Formats: sequence, C-alpha cells, structure tokens
Amino acid sequence: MSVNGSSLIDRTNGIITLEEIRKYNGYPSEERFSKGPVPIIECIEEIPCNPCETVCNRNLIKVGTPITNCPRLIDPDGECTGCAQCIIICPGLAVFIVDKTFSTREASISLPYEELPLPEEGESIIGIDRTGRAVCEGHIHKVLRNRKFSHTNVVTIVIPKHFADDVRHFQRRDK
Amino acid sequence: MARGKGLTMKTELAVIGAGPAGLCAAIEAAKNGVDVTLIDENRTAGGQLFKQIHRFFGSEEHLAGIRGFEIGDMLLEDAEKYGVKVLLDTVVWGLFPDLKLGLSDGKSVTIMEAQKIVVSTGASENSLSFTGWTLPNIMGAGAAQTMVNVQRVLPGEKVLIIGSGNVGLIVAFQLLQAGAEVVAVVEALPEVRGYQVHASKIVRMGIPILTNHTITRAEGDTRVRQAEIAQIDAQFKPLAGSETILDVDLICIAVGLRPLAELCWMAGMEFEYEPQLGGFVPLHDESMQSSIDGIWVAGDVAGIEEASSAMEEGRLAGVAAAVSLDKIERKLGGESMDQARLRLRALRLGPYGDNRQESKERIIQRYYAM
Amino acid sequence: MRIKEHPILGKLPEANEVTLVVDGKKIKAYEGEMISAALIASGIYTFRYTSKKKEPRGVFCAIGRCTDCVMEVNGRPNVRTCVTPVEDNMVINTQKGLGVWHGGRG
Amino acid sequence: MAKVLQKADAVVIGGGAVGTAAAYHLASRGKKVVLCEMRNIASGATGRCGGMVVHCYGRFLNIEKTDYRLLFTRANTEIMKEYQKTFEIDFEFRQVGCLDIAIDEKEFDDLKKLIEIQRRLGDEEIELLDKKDTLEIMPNLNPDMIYGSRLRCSDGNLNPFFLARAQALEAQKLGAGILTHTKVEEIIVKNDEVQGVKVPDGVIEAEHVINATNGWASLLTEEIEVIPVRELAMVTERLPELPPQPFEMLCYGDFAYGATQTLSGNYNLGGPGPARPPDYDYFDERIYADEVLRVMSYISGIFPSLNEVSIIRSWVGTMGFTPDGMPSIGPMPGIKGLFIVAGYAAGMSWAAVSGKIASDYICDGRTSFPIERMDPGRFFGKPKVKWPQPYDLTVCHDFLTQGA
Repeated sequence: MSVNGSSLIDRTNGIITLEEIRKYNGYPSEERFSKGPVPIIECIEEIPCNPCETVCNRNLIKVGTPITNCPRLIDPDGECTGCAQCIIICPGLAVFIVDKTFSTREASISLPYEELPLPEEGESIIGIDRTGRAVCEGHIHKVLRNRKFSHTNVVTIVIPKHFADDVRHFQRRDK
Repeated sequence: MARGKGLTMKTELAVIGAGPAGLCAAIEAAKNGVDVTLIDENRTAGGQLFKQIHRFFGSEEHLAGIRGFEIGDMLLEDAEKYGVKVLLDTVVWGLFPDLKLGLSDGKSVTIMEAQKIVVSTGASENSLSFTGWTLPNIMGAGAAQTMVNVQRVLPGEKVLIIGSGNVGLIVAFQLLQAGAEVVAVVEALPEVRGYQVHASKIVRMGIPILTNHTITRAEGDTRVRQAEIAQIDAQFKPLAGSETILDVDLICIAVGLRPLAELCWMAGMEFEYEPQLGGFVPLHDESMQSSIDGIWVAGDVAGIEEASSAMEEGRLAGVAAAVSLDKIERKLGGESMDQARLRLRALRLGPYGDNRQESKERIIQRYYAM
Repeated sequence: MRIKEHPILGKLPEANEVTLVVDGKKIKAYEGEMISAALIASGIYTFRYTSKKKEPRGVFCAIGRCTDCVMEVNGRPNVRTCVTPVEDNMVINTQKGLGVWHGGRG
Repeated sequence: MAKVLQKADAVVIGGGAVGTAAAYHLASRGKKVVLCEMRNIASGATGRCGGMVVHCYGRFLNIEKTDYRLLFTRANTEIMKEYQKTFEIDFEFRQVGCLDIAIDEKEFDDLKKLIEIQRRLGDEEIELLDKKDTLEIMPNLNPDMIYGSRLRCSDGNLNPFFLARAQALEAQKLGAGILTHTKVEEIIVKNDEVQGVKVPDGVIEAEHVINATNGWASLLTEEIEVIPVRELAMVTERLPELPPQPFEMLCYGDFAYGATQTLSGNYNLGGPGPARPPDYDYFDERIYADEVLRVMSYISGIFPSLNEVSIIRSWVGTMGFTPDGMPSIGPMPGIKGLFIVAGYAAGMSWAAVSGKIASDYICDGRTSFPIERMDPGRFFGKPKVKWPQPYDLTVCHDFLTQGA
C-alpha cells in the first residue's frame, strides 16, 4: 500500500510518465491539440491545492471540492489563449502549455523558469524529457520576464513536434 | 542570567513565537481588540516564512499561489495595522504554571504576567547519525534553506540531500535556483515521500532521486568533501558492493522535524506520541486549547504540518483566546473558529493529509479523556 | 559565496561593509549578516573543535538551537554565530573545547 | 490472592543514588535483589540536586556530631574511589574543595565559633579563610559580599545521574533486577514481619525490604519522620573553568543556596523552593518564576560572572529532612526485615556508604558502622514537629537551632 500520493503511480524514482498522466488525469487528444495551445497539468495526486482553477479567467481548469481533486482541463473547444497564468501560479511548477499548431513540423512548449541566467530568444537549446534525459534540439522562441507575478518567468521553446508529449525542460547549449 | 531585576510586564495575550502560527494568532486576537504582545527570539519576525520562497499550496483563502516570504510581509503589515506589540530579540526562557513568562533580551530579565498565552514555537529539524555526520557543512536541509534564502550565502556547490520528503525535494530545487549542483537525493524507503509534483520537477532538472538508498559515510577535514551512499535492504542494511562515492561539499539532512515544545513541557502540559506529527505533541482540543487552562498551542509545536495549516491553527487559537477574554461575543467567535476549522480540514485531506487528520482527531479524543 | 543575484529574491540589497577579525585575520562582512554566514561566505566552515575528540564543528541547525556553531566572540565563548549579527571590529576566534573565558572581567 | 511475580532475597524501593547503592552492594554479596522505582533511575532528589559531595555542613544543628558525620562521609568517599577503579560508567567524582561563604560579619563570627568546635571534635581538615584568602582561591567572587569562608579540600562534586546509573548497571551485571516505572503501593507486613511489596501487577516476595525513597519515605512507612523539602536546581551553559581552582561554594547563612561547576563545564546552581500557599504541596515539581529569579539573583550576586551566562535547564526536586538533620539509617523498630535509608540533606555524600550499611545489615545481621544515633525510631513517641509554613532547609535549620 503506498503511504502517500495516489497509490497507483510508481513512486520509486520520482519520475512521472505520460502513461500515468493519461491514466489518472487524462491527456488531450490529437484532435484537441489541433485546435491550438493546450494547458498540460502534470499533477496527478490528491493534494490540497487549486490556484490553477481560480487563476484561469476562462474557467478552463476544474478542481472543485474538495480541493484535493486532481485538476482537469475542461476545454474541448480550444478556448485557451496561452496566457500562461496557470503556468505562473502553480506551486509545483507542474503546468505547461503545448501548441502543436506552432508550425507543420514544430511544436512550442511554454514552461515555468525560475533560474538564472534567463536564456535569450533565438538561443539554441536541448530538449529534456521528464526523466531528465536530452531527447532533441530546439531553440528559445519567447522569454516572458515576470517581475509582476513574483518572478516565475515563462520560457517558450520550439522543438520537433514528435517530442511535444515528452519534453518538459531544456538545457542551454553552452551550459 | 543577568541579575534578575524582576520587572514585571503585563499583557492580556502573550504569543510566544512570531512565525506563521504566532503572527496569525496575534492578528486574529488584536483584530478583536485584545492587547497582544508577540514575542520572538530572532531579530525579525516571520519564522520559517522568510526562507520559504516557493508558492504555497491550498486554496485562495489559504493564500495559495503566493510565496512564503510575501505572505510573511502581508502578516507583518497586518500585525502592525491591528496594533500588535512585537518584542524581537527576546527569549522566553520560562513558561510558568501561573501564566507567567520569563523574558530576557540579553541585558535584563523580566517577568511577564499574561491573562492568556498562545505557544507557537515551531519545530526543529531531526538529525541523522552516520560516520562523519558531525563534519562542518553537513547541516539540516532547513538550515541550508535559511543560509541561502535568508542569509543569501550558498554554503556549498555540490550537494547531497538525505530524505525525499517535501523539505528535501523543495530545498533541492532552491539550492539549484541559488546556483548549486544537487548531485542526488537519497531516500531510505522504497518510495519518494514528498509530493509527486516536487519530485518530478527536480528529476526533469537532472537531480536523480535514489530510493532504497542512504548515506553510509562522510569524509572531510575542515568541511565535508565526500559522501558514500549505498543501496539498502528492507532492514536498512547496506548491500555490500553497492557503495558509490560522491564528491560533495554540502550534505543536507531532511529526515523530518519535531515540535520545539520545551516551554510546553515546562508549563506542565500533557503530551501524546504521534509519529505522523513529528513525535511528542501537546494535547489540545478543537480550538487548540492545551491541557493547561488559558494556554493554547498552534502551528508546528502542536504537530508538524506545513505553514498553511500553522496559519489556520494560529487564527483558531487567536479567536479562541479573544472569546475567552470576552472580546468577541461567543456565537460570532464560534462562527469564525468554524471557518478556520473548515479551512484546516481542507488541508488535511488526501493521502498526505489523512493520517495527519487521524492523529489530530486522536489528540482531541485523548484531550477529552484526560 | 554570497548569492549576488537570485532568480526569486533579486539583487543582494546594499549594506555597509564591516570588518571582522577572525583568528587574527581581517575579513569583510556586511551589516545584517549573521557571523556564520559571513564566515562561510569567506570560505571558513570550521567554527570550533570539540573538547574531548577535538573534532571540527560548524553550522548545523542555523536557528540557534543546537549550539554546534558556537565561537568566542569579543572574549565571550559559546556565542551562537548563526543567530548573532556581525558588528564592526568584532574579534572572533575558533573555539577550542569550551573556549577561553575571563568570567566577565576579560 | 495477588499474583507472586517473583521471589527475591531483598527488594529495594527507590531508584536514586541510595537505592541503587543498596542494590549494588547486596548483589555483590550474592543476594537476589529487585529494585523498584516508580519513575526512572535518578528521578527523585538524586536527579535534581547539585551533585555536591559535602562531608560535613558543620551548622549549629549538628555541629556536635561533626566527628560522627565525618566517619560516614569519609567512608562514603573511599567506597566511591573503589567504584572508580572498576565501574564501567564514570560518574565524574572529583574532590575540588568547597567554600562555605560568609556574607556578613555575623556569619563570619559563626564560622569561627563552629570551627573551634570542629577542631575540638578532631576535625583537622577544616580551614577558616579570611576575605583575602577566600578571594585568592575564587577571585571572581563579589568582594563586596565576601567576609570570609570555611574550606574543606576533600569536598567536591559528581554527576548524580551517572552515579545512580553506574550503581544500577553494576548491580544488573551481578544479577539484580532493576524495575523502573514500577510503583510500590505497599510494603506487605504480616504479624510484624515483612513479606514483600505490592506493585501494580502483583507481589514481589522478599524477607527484606529497603525503603530508600527519601522525601517519599513516610508515605510507605508512616511511623518514621522524614518530611519532604522542595529544592530548585538550575544548570547553565558549559563554560571553561576560571583559574585558579574549580568553583564550588555553599552559602553559610542560607546553606540551601550553593553552586558548583561540573567536570563537563556546566554550572549547577541550587536553592530553596519553599512550597507555595494555599496547599503547600512539597511534591510540586513545577517551577515558578519568582523562585527561579530569586535563586539566580542570589547566586549571581555572590558570583557576578554568572550575570552573562545562560541557564539552559531548571528542575524542582523533593529531598527529605528529619527533625535532627541526620538521616534515618537502620532497621525499622517493630517490623522485622524492613531497613530504612532515608532523610538525606546531602545524599551524594551518604549514598554509597548507606547502600553498604543496608547490605551488610541484611547479609550479616549487623554493620560495623555505629548507626544507633540514626535509628529510624528515634522520634517515636515524641510529638510530631510542627514546621512553620512554608519551610525549606534553612527554615528547618533555624527553627531547630533557635535554642543553640
């Protein structure tokens, strides 16, 4: 019996897998991805937390009561504007926005970035997956500095579309 | 021990410890017209809040999504707004049965007489003994967090974290933010202990979490230089041949916290042993009243939880004290205490919250069985 | 070393410089810093040696509880350096065992 | 009929320095011993005293018995020196000398008179020091408060926790049973002969029972007159010793005040803590602000170096006092098999020898020590002493020496 966390996920190394996300919280369909940017909330445990629900001004994220419900994306028609407020507010830095409509062969991934130095737009990077492994190359598309919302910056990277469901971090080439 | 001048100060409510729980207790009581004196031995108030640079969990009413130190600033503003008298650099060296406190500011010793008291003295980190554990730069994970986020000094560049609870996982990330390289997080049990979101974040950033592993030895001279970790079996025995040597210059121990309850012991409170809440915790009822009439407990001293729960327990105790001082009408006070209890209940749900909730219920049952 | 620029906390706020004399050597520190932080920032990690086994000790709890970081400060032993702020011209010595004490008349 | 848990040659009640000494000496004579302690080892006065080894206070109350007291306390020191050769736990016993401080002219005159009597009774060791000599030995004392002192170089201190645990451990090694958290509810006596003791889970049968419960002694054996006395102990942070010699002092006038620096560097301060109105509970182990302040200020007045020193722990303990200031040591008149070792105002100087005496008596039916003057029955038939309320050691002493 797992002591904590939903008892079904593999807790032996802290790595969360795409299958687990699909199984416990749902992962958007390719049909939904085709409509534009999609918030991906990789938070699949019943922990008491709902800022992602309250911050979305289009009410596309549902936690409900009790606040230990896992957050679900209720946005079949693709109304997400990619404003990234959910990325900024998440205490677990677990929200990303994936836009598979970025270009024919590329997808963009917006992710929270709270480290220094900030990357520069256009800089080439290496895409890192959920296990911390380098999987592809890409570049920095946009850097949203965020002093107003206490420093959770949002960096948007562009990578080959094939890796859009795996890359959740990046490494700067010169590092 | 400066010659006891024995000057006596008086106050309606003395709150010992100006962390999240103490600040909230002081604010809630002062809001209702209580003359509150908030005492803390540190130079600044806020306790653990000012080293917590992550955003808090919970819901909007728990100030979720706001960083710990920002909540700290908000609470300090409220404390000033509602006229809380704050005594900093002042140690409470004694809590005496007749609701008297022994204070010392390093120069003189005074006795404070309070009509009511809230003890919110927080917690201290557990340690872990292994060969070489006393070497300099082997410290508590919270200690490293204080050094980095409050003192703005990075004690080491290559770090090993022991323990994968939320503190270990969060401090691993915050050391990364400060520019250190976290070599690994080792966890003796087969499963990661902290929230999955915290674990996944540091794994994707290149910090491996090694379960069924622990530290077996640390080497160094005037500071730690190397750590030896090894795989362990179900009886925590290292498996021969599984040792690896890591070059590290800082080791953070994150193996839980325990209540700082010396003053509660001194006042003669009744205690219960609750491992989920960090060890021996003072008995209290559902409005945080301890086994000593007129003394409430709130925050980590009453059981190790996060700062959000500490704040709610503080509000609960603050209102309860105001009611018992007849500063608010019982019914109104009862309603606001019920609100605080609902917010607390919301935080004690889910697989992480359930066993803390059970422990708290046992404590309240034991209180009434006294 | 001091974290000059922090992603969340921003730039290190300006503070007046003070001088500490540590085991006879001058080091720089900034007002508001605790002694332990100033020493670690200058690469000093061992603050004392234990009485019996003469083993090196330094910061452990950083909240003034465990007394592992005590040093002799201005002639007084057992000063908890993790909760004592620096002052200009403070004389700080690595504490050997229980340190040297002049009974308050030093 | 209650369940007989076990049979022993002797049951010792009380896990302090005296009880564990009795258990050790009995075990080393091959006896099957069971020690019952209601809390933990050294939870009574032993764990809450200053750990001072004072061979003879030499106050007016007992001044005429100086030679008699020295006979026991010097033997006690010899036994402890023997312990140090073989015991596994080092209980940090060291003879550093103790100064009995006079803080005004009258007290200094008293010391002169008392020393003359002590000399007459053969006590060559005790020395009278004027103010200059006193300050030479302890330069950090407050010159405005010091008028002179009395010095006994063989006095000293030890770690009372370790002494009790050391004796208990050695007793266990020799087969003694040490039962902590086992409260003796009653000493079972049938037609004036001890059968054993009643404990929560049943009965422990034994021909001999030793009441070593000090301040609690008369709760189990009403007839003896041992009254509980409340004392405060405080421990400071660890500090190096101040030259020229380790610090240990008593205050002659209020001899309940005293301080010593332990081997590990903490200063151990003691002082009176009279029980408080309205109920005057001398077993109240809670501490009150005013008494902590009083003891702190009194001692730091005499020894100002402590002004800047932090206190890290404080306790209240219950000692035992008797109407003539001497312990009650001996067989209980009228109850065969019951031996009393209780009523100690200086337990650390009497514990080891008391344990040996009790053991000798039980093994050989007699003891080489002249214990008649400490017969527990010496107060039988006399009206119970009505102590002034509240009282402490000093008040007891002054009350009993009004005529002196």
